[in-house]
Amino acid sequence: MTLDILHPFSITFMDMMNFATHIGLAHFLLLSAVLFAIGLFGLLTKRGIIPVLMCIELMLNAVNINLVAFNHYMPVDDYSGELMAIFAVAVAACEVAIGVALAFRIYRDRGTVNVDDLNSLKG
Amino acid sequence: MTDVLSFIHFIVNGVMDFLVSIGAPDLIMAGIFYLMAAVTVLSALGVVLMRNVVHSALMLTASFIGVGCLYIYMNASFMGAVQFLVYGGAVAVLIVMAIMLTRRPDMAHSNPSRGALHQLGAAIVAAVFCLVMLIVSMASPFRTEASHLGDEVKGIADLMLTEYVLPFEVAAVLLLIAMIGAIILAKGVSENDA
Amino acid sequence: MDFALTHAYLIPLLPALAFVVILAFTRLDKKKSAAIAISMMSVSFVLALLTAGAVLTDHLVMSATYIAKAVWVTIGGIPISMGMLVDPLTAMMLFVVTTVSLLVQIYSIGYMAHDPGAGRFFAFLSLFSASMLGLVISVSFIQMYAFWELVGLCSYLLIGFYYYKDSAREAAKKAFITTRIGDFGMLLGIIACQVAFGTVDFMELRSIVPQYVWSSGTSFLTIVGILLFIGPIGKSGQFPLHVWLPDAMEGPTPVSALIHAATMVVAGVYLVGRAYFIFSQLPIVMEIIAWVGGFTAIFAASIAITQRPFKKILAYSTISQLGYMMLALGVGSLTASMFHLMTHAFFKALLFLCAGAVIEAMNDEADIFKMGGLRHRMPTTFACMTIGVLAISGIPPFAGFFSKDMILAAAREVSMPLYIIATITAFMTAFYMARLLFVAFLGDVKDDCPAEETNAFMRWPLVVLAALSVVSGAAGHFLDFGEWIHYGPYHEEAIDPVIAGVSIVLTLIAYGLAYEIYVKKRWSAMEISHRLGFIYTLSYNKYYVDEFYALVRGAFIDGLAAVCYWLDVHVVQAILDGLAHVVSLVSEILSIAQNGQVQRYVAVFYCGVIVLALYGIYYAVRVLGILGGAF
Amino acid sequence: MGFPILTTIFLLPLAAALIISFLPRGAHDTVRHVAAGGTALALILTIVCYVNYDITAGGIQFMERVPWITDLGVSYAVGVDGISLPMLLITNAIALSAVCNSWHIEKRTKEFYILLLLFVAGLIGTFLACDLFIFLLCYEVVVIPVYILILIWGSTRRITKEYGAMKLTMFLLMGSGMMLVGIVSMYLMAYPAGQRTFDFGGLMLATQMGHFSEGFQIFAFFLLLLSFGSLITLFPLHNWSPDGHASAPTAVSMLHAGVLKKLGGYGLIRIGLLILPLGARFWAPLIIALAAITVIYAGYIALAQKDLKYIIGYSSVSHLGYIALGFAALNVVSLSGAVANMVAHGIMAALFFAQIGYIYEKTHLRSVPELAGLAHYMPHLTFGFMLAGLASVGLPGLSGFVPEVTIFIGTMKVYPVCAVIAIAGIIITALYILRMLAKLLFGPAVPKFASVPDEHGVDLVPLIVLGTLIVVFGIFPDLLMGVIRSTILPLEPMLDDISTAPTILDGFSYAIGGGF
Repeated sequence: MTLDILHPFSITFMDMMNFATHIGLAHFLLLSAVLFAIGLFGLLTKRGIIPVLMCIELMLNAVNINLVAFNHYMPVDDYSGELMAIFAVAVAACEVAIGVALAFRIYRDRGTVNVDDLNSLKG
Repeated sequence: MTDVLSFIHFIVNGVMDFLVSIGAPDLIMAGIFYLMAAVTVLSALGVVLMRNVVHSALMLTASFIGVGCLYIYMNASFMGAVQFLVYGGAVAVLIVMAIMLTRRPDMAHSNPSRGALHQLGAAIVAAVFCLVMLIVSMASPFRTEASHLGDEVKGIADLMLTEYVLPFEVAAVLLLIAMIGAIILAKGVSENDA
Repeated sequence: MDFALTHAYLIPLLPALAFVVILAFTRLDKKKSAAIAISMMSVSFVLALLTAGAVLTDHLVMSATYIAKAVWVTIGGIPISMGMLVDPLTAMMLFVVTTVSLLVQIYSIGYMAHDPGAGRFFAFLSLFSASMLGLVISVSFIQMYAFWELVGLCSYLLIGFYYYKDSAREAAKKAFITTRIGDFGMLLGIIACQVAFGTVDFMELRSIVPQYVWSSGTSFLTIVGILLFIGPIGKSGQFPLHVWLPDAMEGPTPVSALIHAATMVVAGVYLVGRAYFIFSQLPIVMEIIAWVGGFTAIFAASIAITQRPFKKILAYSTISQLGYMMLALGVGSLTASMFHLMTHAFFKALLFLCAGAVIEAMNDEADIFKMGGLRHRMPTTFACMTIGVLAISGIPPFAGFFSKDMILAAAREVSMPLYIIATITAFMTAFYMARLLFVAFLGDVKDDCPAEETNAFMRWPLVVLAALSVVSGAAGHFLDFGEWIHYGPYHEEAIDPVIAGVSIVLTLIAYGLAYEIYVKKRWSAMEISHRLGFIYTLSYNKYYVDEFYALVRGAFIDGLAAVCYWLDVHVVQAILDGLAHVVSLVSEILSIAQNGQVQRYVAVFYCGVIVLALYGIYYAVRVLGILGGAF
Repeated sequence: MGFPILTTIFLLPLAAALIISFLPRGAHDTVRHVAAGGTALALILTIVCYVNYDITAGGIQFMERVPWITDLGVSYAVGVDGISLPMLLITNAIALSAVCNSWHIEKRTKEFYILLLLFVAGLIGTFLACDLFIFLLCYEVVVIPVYILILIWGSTRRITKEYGAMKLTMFLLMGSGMMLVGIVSMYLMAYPAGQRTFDFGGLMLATQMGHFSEGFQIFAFFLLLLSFGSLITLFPLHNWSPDGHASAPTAVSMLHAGVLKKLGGYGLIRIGLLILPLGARFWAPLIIALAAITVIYAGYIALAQKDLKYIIGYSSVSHLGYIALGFAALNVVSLSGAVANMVAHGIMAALFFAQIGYIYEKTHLRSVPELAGLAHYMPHLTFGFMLAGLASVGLPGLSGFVPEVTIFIGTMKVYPVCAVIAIAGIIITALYILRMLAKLLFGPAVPKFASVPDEHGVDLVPLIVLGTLIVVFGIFPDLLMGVIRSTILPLEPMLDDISTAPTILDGFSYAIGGGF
């Protein structure tokens, strides 16, 4: 059973070179995963509300890359994937607008934009 | 002259053939991808690691542009244009505006992070998540062939106004609501107006 | 005459009706209430007389009874009947109960004239009589138990009639709970009967039990019999559950008369008599009954000698006489017991009503040593009282002589020790009754004595009862009481001259002794009590039975209750609260994930996503067998 | 199908609640009248039902069935038989009494009555339901109003009302959780997919056809026992009830002691015995032992109490032990007794709480040492207390006597020792009831209570309604026992069948070895 699982990784040097020089779906997925993880890390560590927003934007971008890449590389017959990405962009634009407005409002009401201070979710 | 030209042509052809035979176009395309991917990822890291929030915002814009280039790389030039306009333009401006409105005295440390332990935890979560996603990505079918779908803008427009007309309208309404909401939130409603 | 038999159910029903009517409509009107109660009771009395007549003319005997019953309720296939069983025993009881009840109610008109709650009193009195009459005509143990409990309730209500007095309140409670302990045993016995024989109907049991004894022996039935006998121990004030009876004096005196003479306490004796077909099969139980009765008789008599309150003395005398009746039952003479029950009902009612008259005349002063010379002030009462004392002491030709003699004779036949106990008791009875009479009525009138002769309502019942006390014994003896009421083969009992002689002589000696001590004051009562010291204290304090019970109650009831409560709060509840704490502890731990900051939520969320994704990979690879396509 | 009388009874409190919710906030009197009218009408219809119930036919009558979620086999099915009809009767009688007893509540009257009527409707629904889904639904409807009612209108004494309310709700919810698992597992085991049904008759049929293995029945009944056992307050699971009583407003106490706890006994018979007979048989000795302990233990605790509500609270725990005893003896006599005692005790306990509630409302005292000599000024109240107390003691001529004797006869046959222990409870009952009554009502007059008015007008409604039931069922017990008999007696063959089945005393291994 272990062999089965490790099968994808039992690869030769040529396989690796081939993979490195022929850009395909997997590369974009890898890139998207890394970008998403970076955004996630930022989301979890940032104190300010605006950096958090920025990190969310990063994560959204990662998702959009996925959508477009799938549309491009998979055998599909229309542009649904890109269309989804465009919808995502629209929603993200709304989100940023509202997020910034909220940040501004919170700053005005509380004089701070630190996420630490925003714990009213705790009962 | 023709001889020379034909020689040169021959040489060039030979070189090209050579280059093609050793896979140079793929290499060049790969190089372009790596370059743009590096720009995107490094700027993204910059967003997270910069101490000054203004620098973070700049880095974010760079990352957006990198992603836009990647779209164009994938023959999604319309998507790339949207990316440049919406993210590289509007969102970036909005965020810079927000930074300006909520500015603080010491801009050099305006993008604080949490404590080391917290960062470690977040890093572990992010890393494990990344690893899992990498595994999933690696397990995906290895495709390098692009699908040929014809004119992009026309294709998207057709879809948008036929099959996805309802989500399109909803998105329009959503944008309107977001606009109104943002205005109300930012402006504030006094108790007397209610 | 058939009318009387078929409508015997009216006898208990009419007083019950009176109870309902009075309680619903005329509660606040004394005169109307009394009129309703007494008129209903009179009709019942007439019906009881007619019933007795019907029994005599139709020659109903103990083995050929009149029964009418209807199903009251069917519980899961077992029919429980209510109805009426008329035989000579029933007829005698009906007659006694209605007579005494009627006289007591008439007496109460006078006694309760100034009490604002008289309407209520007559209602309860009617219910009391109704319950007792219902008990008397019962056809089954369940019916008897039902009315038995109702009798207990009425005694509770009536003893506690002066509810504003703490002592009355406590006495009522004590009466109910003490008899309840007896009821517990009785109920067990009844249920055991039901379970073992499938019926609790007297007539059915009567035919089943002998066969059962013949086929299966008496070991199980002995247990049933003992359990059943616990009920009479409680109700009839036998040792050790006699403690409620003296306290029951807290009620109005007519109630005491009713409880002690005709209702309540004789219910126990009656039950044993009614279920004699069971008890007589069980030698061990008979022995127990006889000895409990004998011991109670002498025990209560020895207490009565030293008591001072008028009614207390009579109360202990009742316990003692009930012991006599039990003794008679135990030695196998149903006739003697029932005969004594009847005569005792008359003379004890007489004595109590006299006591009521005296105590009312003395403005609620009950201590006999504060009375004296009352014969000058209350001659009628004195005369009646004297008749009562003579009757209870067993002087011929008064009623007590015949019945007591019969008991002594029966005891003599079976057991010498019991005979001796009974004879000593007779001696003591004569002594303390004489003491009561002499101290209260003879001697000089005290200066501040307010006593006057009572009014007519109270006087005439005394006279009637006195007459009954004189004639009932002789009538019973010469009209062959035993021919009608007996168990097993009937044999005529003549008066044994030796036994009668001994008891008469002892009685006269007791009279003389009491006369010398309390009238002539030849020996100082004080000095005697000092001389006797320990025994006197013991007797005066009723052998500390009450104190013993208080101790038991403190330790085993209240103490245990406190322990249980402590356990409930500090163990059961603590365990539950502990569980709750464990839950909240776990939730504390789990709520680390939810500190109110979005970022923590996000982190937890992604941990969840990771787990799901890993499971997805596992599922894809292991279950679906999909392997990566990247290579 | 004629007039849907049961649905009407079920909907009347809901309709009243709906009307009340549209009344203006200040119209307290109108609110009260609507609530009383709704419950009174329901009571009258129930009496009509009771009178028209065909005793010779027995079984479920007045059946109404409307398919609801056909894919899951759920239908809206209501009907009554000889077990649920008396329960329905006392539910409505107590509901009317509770509404009238709460007449003087001025704090958020509207919300109080809405919640109370919801509570009542839930209770009615559980007794009417012939479909376990409806049963569960109504049971859940019961829990939430109780919590809110205690929290807002409750009182704090030894324990806070928040604590009492939470404990009660936790126990009820735990019970409903166990019940849910049990019922769903029955649902799944009864038939293969596609034919499944929550219908009560369908599940009984599944039992008769042997679709439930013995091991499964033991398992499922254990879940039901945890749930219904805590409802009828069997020994280790009893603690929530007195605390709940102590913190609850009177109306809730009345319905809680009178009806809600009886739901446990009802469920044990209706679901536990009829659908899982072997499971019931297996656990019966355990229930018997716990019941005997409960009777004595709770009786003793009641002796040590000072607070009136605690006394009656523990007293009802003790009395419910008799019901558990009657249930677990598993013969027709004891089962009739158990059902009858549910009715008798329900009326009696409700009457008790109504009287206590009245005193508490007028004097704000409910501790026995603080009260004395009430009989001098309050004859009606005294009458109510005496009636309830004597019924509690099991006096013949009142409703408690026949049921108790029936239970004793039924139990004595099979478990004599535990029966004797339980019968000893009648002494303890007499002790604490009489002590309480003596201290509370009798003794010297206390002038400070002279100004407390006696019950009059609408305050007398509980006394009249419940008192009538107590006396009528006491003097004519066959009115009650006849209806019960019509349903219990046909169970005899089934009870005989299971009487030889293994019990917990035979050990787990045997039963489970034969089952799973």
